[in-house]
Amino acid sequence: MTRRITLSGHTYEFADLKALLAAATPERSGDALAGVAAASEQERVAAQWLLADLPLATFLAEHVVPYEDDEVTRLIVDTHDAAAFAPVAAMTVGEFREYLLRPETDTRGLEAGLTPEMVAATSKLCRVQDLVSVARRTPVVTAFRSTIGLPGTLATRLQPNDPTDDPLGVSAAIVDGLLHGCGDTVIGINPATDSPRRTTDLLHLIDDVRERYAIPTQSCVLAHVTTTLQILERGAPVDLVFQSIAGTEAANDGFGVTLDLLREAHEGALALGRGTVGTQCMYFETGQGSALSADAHHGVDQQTLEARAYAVARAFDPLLVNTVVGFIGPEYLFDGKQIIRAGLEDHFCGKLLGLPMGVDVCYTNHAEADADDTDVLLTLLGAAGCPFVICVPGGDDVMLHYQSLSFHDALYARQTLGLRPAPEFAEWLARMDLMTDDGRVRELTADASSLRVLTAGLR
Amino acid sequence: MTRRITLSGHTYEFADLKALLAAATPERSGDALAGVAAASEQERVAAQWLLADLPLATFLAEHVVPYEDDEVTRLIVDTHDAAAFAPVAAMTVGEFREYLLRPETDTRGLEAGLTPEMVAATSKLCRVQDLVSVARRTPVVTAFRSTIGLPGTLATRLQPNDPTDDPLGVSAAIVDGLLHGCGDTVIGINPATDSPRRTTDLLHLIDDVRERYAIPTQSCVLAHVTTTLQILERGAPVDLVFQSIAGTEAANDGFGVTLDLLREAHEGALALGRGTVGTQCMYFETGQGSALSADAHHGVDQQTLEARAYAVARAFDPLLVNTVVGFIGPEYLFDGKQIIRAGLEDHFCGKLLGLPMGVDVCYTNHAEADADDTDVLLTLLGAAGCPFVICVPGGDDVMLHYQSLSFHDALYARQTLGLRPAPEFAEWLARMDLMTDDGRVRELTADASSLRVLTAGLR
Amino acid sequence: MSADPLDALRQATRARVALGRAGDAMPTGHLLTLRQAHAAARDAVHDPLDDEALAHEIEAELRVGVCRVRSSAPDRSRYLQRPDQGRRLAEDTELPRGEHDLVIVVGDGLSPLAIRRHAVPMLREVLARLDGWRVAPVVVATQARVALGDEIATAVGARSVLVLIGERPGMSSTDSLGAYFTYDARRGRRDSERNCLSNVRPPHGVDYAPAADTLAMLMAEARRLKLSGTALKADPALAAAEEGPS
Amino acid sequence: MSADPLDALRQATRARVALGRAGDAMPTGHLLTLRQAHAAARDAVHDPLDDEALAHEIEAELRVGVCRVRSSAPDRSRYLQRPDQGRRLAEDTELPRGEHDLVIVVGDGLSPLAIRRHAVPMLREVLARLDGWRVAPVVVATQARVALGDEIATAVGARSVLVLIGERPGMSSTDSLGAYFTYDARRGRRDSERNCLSNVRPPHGVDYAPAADTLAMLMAEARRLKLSGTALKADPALAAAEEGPS
Ligand code: B12
Ligand code: B12
Repeated sequence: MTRRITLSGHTYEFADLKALLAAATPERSGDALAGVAAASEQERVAAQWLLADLPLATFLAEHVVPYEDDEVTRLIVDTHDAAAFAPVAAMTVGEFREYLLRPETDTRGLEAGLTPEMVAATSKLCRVQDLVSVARRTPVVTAFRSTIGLPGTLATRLQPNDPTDDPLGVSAAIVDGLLHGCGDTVIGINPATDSPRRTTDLLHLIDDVRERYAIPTQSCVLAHVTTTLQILERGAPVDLVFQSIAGTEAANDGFGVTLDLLREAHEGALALGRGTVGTQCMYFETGQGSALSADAHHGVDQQTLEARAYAVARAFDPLLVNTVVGFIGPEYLFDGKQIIRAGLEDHFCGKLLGLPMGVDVCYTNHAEADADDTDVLLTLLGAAGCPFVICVPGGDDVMLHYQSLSFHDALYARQTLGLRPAPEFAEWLARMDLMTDDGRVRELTADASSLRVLTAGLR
Repeated sequence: MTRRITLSGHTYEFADLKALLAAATPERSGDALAGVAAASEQERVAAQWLLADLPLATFLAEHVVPYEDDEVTRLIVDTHDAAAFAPVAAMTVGEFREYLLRPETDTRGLEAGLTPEMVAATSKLCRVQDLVSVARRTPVVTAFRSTIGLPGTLATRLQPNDPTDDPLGVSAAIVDGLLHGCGDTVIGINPATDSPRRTTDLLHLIDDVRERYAIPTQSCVLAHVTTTLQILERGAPVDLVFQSIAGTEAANDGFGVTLDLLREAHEGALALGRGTVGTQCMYFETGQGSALSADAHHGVDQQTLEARAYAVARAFDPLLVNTVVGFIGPEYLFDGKQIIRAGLEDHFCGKLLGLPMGVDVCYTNHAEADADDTDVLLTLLGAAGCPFVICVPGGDDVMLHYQSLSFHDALYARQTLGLRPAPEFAEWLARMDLMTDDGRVRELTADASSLRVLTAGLR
Repeated sequence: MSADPLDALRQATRARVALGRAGDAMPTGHLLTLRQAHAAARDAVHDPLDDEALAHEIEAELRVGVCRVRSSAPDRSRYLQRPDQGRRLAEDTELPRGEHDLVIVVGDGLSPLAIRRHAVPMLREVLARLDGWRVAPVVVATQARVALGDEIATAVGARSVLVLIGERPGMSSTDSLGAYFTYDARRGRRDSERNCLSNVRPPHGVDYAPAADTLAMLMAEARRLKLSGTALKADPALAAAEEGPS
Repeated sequence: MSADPLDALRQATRARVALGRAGDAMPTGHLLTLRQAHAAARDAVHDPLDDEALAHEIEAELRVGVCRVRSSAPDRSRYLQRPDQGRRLAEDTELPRGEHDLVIVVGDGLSPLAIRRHAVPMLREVLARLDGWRVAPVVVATQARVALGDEIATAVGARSVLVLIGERPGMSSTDSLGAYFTYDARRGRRDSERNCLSNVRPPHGVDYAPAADTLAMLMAEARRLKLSGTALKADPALAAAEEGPS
């Protein structure tokens, strides 16, 4: 359906819903690459005006990717909960933004009534401050061996990657992270190879550390889901099943996954019952641009597609989801400004859809960004109540070749914004004498007992 | 003195201290315009390495603007307090950064030992997160009729500018601000003309409102200091003397001010004794680029010069100082990224020099910035413990033609970061039934008594 | 006064008061209105001045001679990033020299739109108040900054310069004109040696006639005191009185 | 193990562990080291590949035929912003066609430095393990993305393609080489239909010989199963065993 609006004497036309959504999106290199971005600032505002007046219910009737062609669309449509949607069913997108901003609004239970397209559309109207304040008021709590997402907490994935999966190198990075009070979200390694055997070895390595020191956290090796499924069936100590996912069936196909495959993996991991304080056992990564990269975007803007990936995630009741915003490169998010905004949008949309939405605050060396940008995004996410971020030693991932946060960064954010680690992990840190009573992670002297204890295991 | 360093086989040379400081500064269009910026990222890092190893004491011996030529340099050198400097006298700039970051460091009393060049140099090494966390731990508290800068507070200047100084227009903007819980820093008008008579009229206008409603705040008309002096002597109700200042004698000359003139004004205002909870009565505005704009920069980078303006400010024990970061235009701060970083640097340097350092979080329409950038800077400043920001109706200054914060923005920052207005003003808001017990400024219905009362005065 | 006190506020000013709230934030409509205004203000900066047409219009309407010059900033992007270039005349500039008390410069500045809308009517009012001044032909300048007037004054042989220039566009005021007067103008003059009158943009800003009145008053005082700048105030009475005792 | 447990940590890895702290922050020295590494990594992206010299070196050292091609991305800035162009051959590309089992493509990717350092020794190890494969001349490609290999395979008439490509530079690893194998390569292949081996960069990353071993194993399996991608795992034993029961 063509929509039209006249602003200052100029008429702007949008052929269909996806064209309107794309034009209403803040500037983004990936949308320009896909040829769907607004041609001018004025056209962008025109699209936003039309979008603001669009009833939320429109998204139930008009689909940006056809129902027949795409299992993600089918998932979204078929699982939509009309009863949960009822309280907002009569609102336009612009009204819905206002509703979310009102202090008396309680969004609990609303997630199931919202579709990715609705929240993506809303985020396009939002200023950065709206993305922060709404997300802050929408906590999502999940649990396995630690509890993630409680208000007032900021947890961290400890990412001890090594270019050759060397056990010693990985162990050193794990110890370094623990000494910095990090690792409460998950100790999660990206394996350098896709070998099932190596993946199993790495899982045992993390599991041993975790058991030895009784650390209330979970382990994960972020191999392809097919690899994890294989080794899970052979008895490897799989806490969480990881997979990268995207917002269209075709893009997921490019990642080598289907909803059925994910369902199988979810059931497999659930059956192991390894959680203590909770049973959520899926971990997903997403990121704007992956569908376009796989030429599987159907002419839809990357931010809307990203939100659709969250529909995939929430179907499997995940413990963790994070966007790796800024991970791929400048062709999708050109500079710090685009990365910062995208990170906040992703967090906002994920939360509204009921996900435990963390962010890998990061950039690559071919993008126009630097550590000041990650400081900015981290601080904003802390204010926005982001459940967790990802940390690597010194912020330098020596295997994936990009800059994420350092353990120091997490300490900064916790200290500046008065945030604490996940409660079980905070207790553990206190027990290990790594954290003071006022929540500060100690700077260790060479003879600190915790340091001796934790480094003792280094083979 | 020429300083040299070799990095990855390439030797970088800096002819003198000001060249080194300029090259060590993060990217900034104004330094490129002045021809003093680093030629490459590698050269910038090289300069930072040298700067990190420079003893702080160097800045007492080598001056970026000659002592003989410049009264600001003389002020800095002659008022330096060696006893206050003693605890850090042996440190290099890099060590001083680390010192500031340590939780056990107490900087009280240190200000008088620091020079602008020392803190500017330190800020150049800092990441955004350092600028935030150090400033946060360095509160500066001042008072006149309200107390500004207490930890946990965020105050606001209410800026009710009107293109014709129309009393009705100004009054409407004042009422609008008060209804939004803003105005605790000062109700401060930029007068459209430089007429002493008009300035006096405006002062009476604000004073009347303030007295009628017993608002614990101060009034100011930001005319040129010579105009304020004239009318002060004639008995106008001058609470604060305002003036724009810069970091060199020549630039101040371009502004039509000297230290003597400011001294005269300070004494004049002090003598009026109009304060209730304090006696501080000077208000200064600064901003990176003003010296270069007046061709009065002596080859020094704009951020160092900006810090030197703070030496001028602190000589007059001000109630308020704020940088109007982003106010002038893209020739000095090109885009949102440069504006954000500059705002944080200015706040950091001002605080370390002992100033009640607020920020006009703003941008012009010829710069590459938008409301997302001001949201970002505002949030970071809130986390950094910034004492106050400036607000205008809808964020749109209809006389100065630029975008500052809206009253809404201040509410966002206070709510999201758990900050309150100045205590005296908070009490007043409660008394007027404008603020709830949990610190939220009420949304008013048309028949709210406070609304009726405050709008009653609109002629 | 309106029954709704918020309406009273709105009627009292063109500033964006009484916008209402959604929680602490701005309602969606106002948010978008501001975005639209931002886009328009940005466009106003870049929209070029047709200086030839303007020169013809001034000649035809006001019956005065007009010259055209450019600053040394070659294009808009350079103009924005190199204010120093906007303060210097282009190298090949030729202007007729004479002996004048005043030259009036009309410069695009940051808002060519302001000049298109207000330069001619403002000039009309100003020229009507210049009895006794030897006025050089009007100079229309593009990619101009205020200080370009100093070089122009020297080039045409005028003692003083009045620059009418487009102020940076705001969200509610994309067409505001500023007037800067400098006595004894020459390269190197500081801003403290000028006087300024801003926000000329009827119907919402200052009207032409009162603006011209103030300028005429300032300029007369400047001639008497042989200076302009911070020592010259817009209320001559008060300023003069001040002079006595001090 | 060292007396200082922090030294033990540092010796265990090239990752940036045990940096120490200033409060919660990084000490100044490490901060600057990271900034310097960032500047170097950025340079590594832009530093061009001398493809002619490389082609000569491959011919001379390894005694194999070499062709050179460019993608349709005309320059580095376009390459970075238009990955689609990096996946298509330049319009005028001509390549000798034959009947081959495999073509090996050496592409600059995001780190020309990786190719300069590791392409020749890695090729040597790989070629030594290709008994029984009909291998086309090596193709050196500039402004290349992984998927460019698919078009090249079709153009030279090869069933499969092995792309050796410069991975994006990291702060500690500006010269890392990745290898991507695609069975039955042709335009439109998805990444799930390829296999990857990354971080080839002795002495700190994977060494040439073990990398070549893994690739040879994968490629042999791919030929047996007539596929590559997620269904093919780097442990053939396990993968094969898996096939039985399921
Ligand atoms: C960027 C990247 C991605 C991006 C790719 C999108 C893009 N447009 O670039 C995203 C985030 C989508 C991604 C996803 C995945 N990746 Co990846 N990725 C990388 C990374 C960091 C850099 C690649 C690079 O520099 N390429 C060079 C440039 C010049 O080539 P390009 O043509 O621009 O990029 C293409 C390839 O990189 C390819 N690609 C990216 N990842 C993978 C993974 C596999 C198995 C294959 C075959 C291809 C592939 O996709 C790009 C677009 O076509 C590498 C790490 C490294 N050090 O190289 C890991 C890496 C290649 N990825 C890896 C993995 C495991 C995955 C996933 C399978 C994770 C998962 N469990 O879902 C998914 C799915 C990949 C797929 N089948 O499509 C592993 C591969 C391990 C192995 N030996 O098989 C690596 C080595 C990292 C790691 N150790 O975890 N990845
Ligand atoms: C930008 C600006 C500044 C900048 C100028 C630096 C720069 N590089 O642009 C800064 C922040 C330094 C500044 C300072 C001051 N400004 Co001022 N400024 C403006 C503003 C917002 C825009 C000007 C503009 O668009 N110019 C057009 C462009 C194309 O010209 P330009 O050559 O690039 O800019 C030059 C002039 O703008 C000039 N300038 C700027 N302010 C002033 C003030 C006076 C009195 C004079 C003579 C010249 C002058 O400086 C610029 C560089 O040479 C105007 C408001 C408006 N609506 O116009 C107020 C405005 C002109 N300033 C004003 C004032 C009062 C001041 C101060 C005197 C404040 C103080 N108490 O110290 C100081 C000192 C000025 C001086 N004597 O040097 C008043 C003038 C009132 C009047 N009728 O006299 C205005 C109208 C705003 C206001 N109502 O408060 N200002």
